[in-house]
Amino acid sequence: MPYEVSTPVFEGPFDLLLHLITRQQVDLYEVSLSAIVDAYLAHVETMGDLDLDVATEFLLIAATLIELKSSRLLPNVGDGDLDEELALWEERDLLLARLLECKTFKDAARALDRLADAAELSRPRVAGMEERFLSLVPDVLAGVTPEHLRTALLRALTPKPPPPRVDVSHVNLVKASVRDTVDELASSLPVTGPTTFRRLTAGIEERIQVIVHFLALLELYKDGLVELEQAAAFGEMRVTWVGPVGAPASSATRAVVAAISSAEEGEG
Amino acid sequence: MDGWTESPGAIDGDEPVAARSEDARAVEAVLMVAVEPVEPALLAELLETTPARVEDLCAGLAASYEAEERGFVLVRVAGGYRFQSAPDLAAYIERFVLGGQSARLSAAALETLAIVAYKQPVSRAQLAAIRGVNVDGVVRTLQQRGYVAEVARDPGPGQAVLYGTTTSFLEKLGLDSVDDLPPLGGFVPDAGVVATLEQGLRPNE
Amino acid sequence: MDGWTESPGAIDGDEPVAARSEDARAVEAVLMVAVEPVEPALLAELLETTPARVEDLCAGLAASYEAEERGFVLVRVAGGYRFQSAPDLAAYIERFVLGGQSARLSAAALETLAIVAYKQPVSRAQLAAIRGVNVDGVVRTLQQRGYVAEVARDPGPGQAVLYGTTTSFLEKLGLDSVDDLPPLGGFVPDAGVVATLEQGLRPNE
Repeated sequence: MPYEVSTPVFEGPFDLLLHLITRQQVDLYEVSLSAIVDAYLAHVETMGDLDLDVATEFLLIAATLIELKSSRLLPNVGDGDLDEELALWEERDLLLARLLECKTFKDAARALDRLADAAELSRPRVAGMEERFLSLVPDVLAGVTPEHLRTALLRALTPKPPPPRVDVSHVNLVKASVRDTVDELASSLPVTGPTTFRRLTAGIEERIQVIVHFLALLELYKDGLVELEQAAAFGEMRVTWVGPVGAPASSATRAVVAAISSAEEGEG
Repeated sequence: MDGWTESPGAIDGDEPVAARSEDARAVEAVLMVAVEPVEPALLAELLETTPARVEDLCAGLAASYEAEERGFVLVRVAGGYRFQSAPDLAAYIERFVLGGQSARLSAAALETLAIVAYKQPVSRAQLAAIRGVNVDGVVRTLQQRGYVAEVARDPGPGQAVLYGTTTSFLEKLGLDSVDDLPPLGGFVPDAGVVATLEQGLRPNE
Repeated sequence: MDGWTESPGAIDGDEPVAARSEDARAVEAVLMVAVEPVEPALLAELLETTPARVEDLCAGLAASYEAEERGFVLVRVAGGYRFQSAPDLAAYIERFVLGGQSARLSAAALETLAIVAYKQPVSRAQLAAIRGVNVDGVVRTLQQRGYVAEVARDPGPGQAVLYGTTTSFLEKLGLDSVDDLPPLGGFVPDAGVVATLEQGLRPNE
């Protein structure tokens, strides 16, 4: 399957993208894109209706790549419709955020590997009890019937309940997805009234989280739920809720439709 | 560090230092027969003392082994204390333990494991979305190796299986708890990388 | 006892840290991870030295632990050396065995034993994968009890030990053979568990 891009150096489309871009070894637009897009689309096809979430993500990426490619082929497309260009930038930022996340975990994986290597050097003692204490160890089969054993097996084969909540505050930031943030903003913005991007992201330290907020706003903008105004480049961005006050339309549904239609346009 | 190792004369002297209290000796004895890390709370119960004192005793013991350059160390792993061989003697242990090294994880498995570790509980769909590839095979491998397990079901309509890391994972990495993972923030690409990526994606140039 | 603690130079010649020679440290490391007593001949082979020197090293170590009033001792049993808990601390070990963790441990042990019984032969890695925790200690306990034994080696590259139940297991439950265990009926285990059982023996992809 063309989808399985795999060499000793990189694996999978994201890695390919990362590799190509960060090394600047290859002209992204001329060499790899069509293969990647084809692979994505083929993969989405094989997935069928298995997982809409994943399919949506892939479609968004594919659409972005096709847009990028077509804009490369038609250098002045930027002079065209402003909405289209905005949409292009939005998808581009989404792709950027995904690449950043992917790279973050690649580096984290390398750190975990180093930890495992270090831990491997030191082996635990598992010798256990000396014989003289063995008689004290409660007999695991005392009073146990074959039926108890069967019950124990079924218990062992049943997924365990969630572990006690661990403190993962240092990773929570990345946890927030664009969709979660969309929902969050959709419920808070109608109440807070007009605000600014700076105010919305005040107190957020992680860059990815700020990007997620930005993408969430673009998502809401696309759905016509907020107005965004920016007087000058790098100026304050004003955010005004213009949607209905109440439950917002499902942006996820619209995103799918938008991604599919732009993918078809790109192919045509 | 305790004073005792620095002045060896004290060992056979009149009053053994605090670390030679019966409590410290009991900790050593129990850890010697334990087959998995022993929680401080359990040691405290056995010794009829407080977990905080157990932590002090263990710290004192660990420091004394280190100061004496013993061939073993006392470490805190997966929520408890246990004896381990000293890392610098790994070559001897490898020769001694048949088929010592556990098989290495592939890059794909490691990356998936990293995402599970930092984002748990997490579904396969979320993993696939981040990695950009199907992760079913990799998740199965991680489950088989015992590093990842089903920890919950998504309460949402799909009831997706959610995965988390196991105590085997903590032991594999020599960590006391998930909180001891290196902060993910440290791996977020710096401005230079972001700029490069951004440039790579710029449509018209 | 030995010269070391009183005049550390004595054991290994002129070097004052002689007892901390790599050889002595290696002996400590190997004995710490060993499950059975280790014969001096094997230690000598690992250290590329003579059994006589190994005996000297072990005697020196044993004496040092005694002089330091450690909670563990180094003893010679069954033709080899091993660490044990100090005899005067047996009361703590007894409390440890009977105490708080025994209920938890026996639940874990029963589940593990059930998996071995129904799915034998099975490797420790498979058991760990299904239970989501390291099972080395539990398997060791079950082995010591005589309910579980090594029955084969995985023919694959890892040569993993495969475990099965013993005749004393069957006797205890009053069964003629494992075929007489109650059938699992319509229970369909989770797909991940099935995959673990079916493919767990294969090495990492």
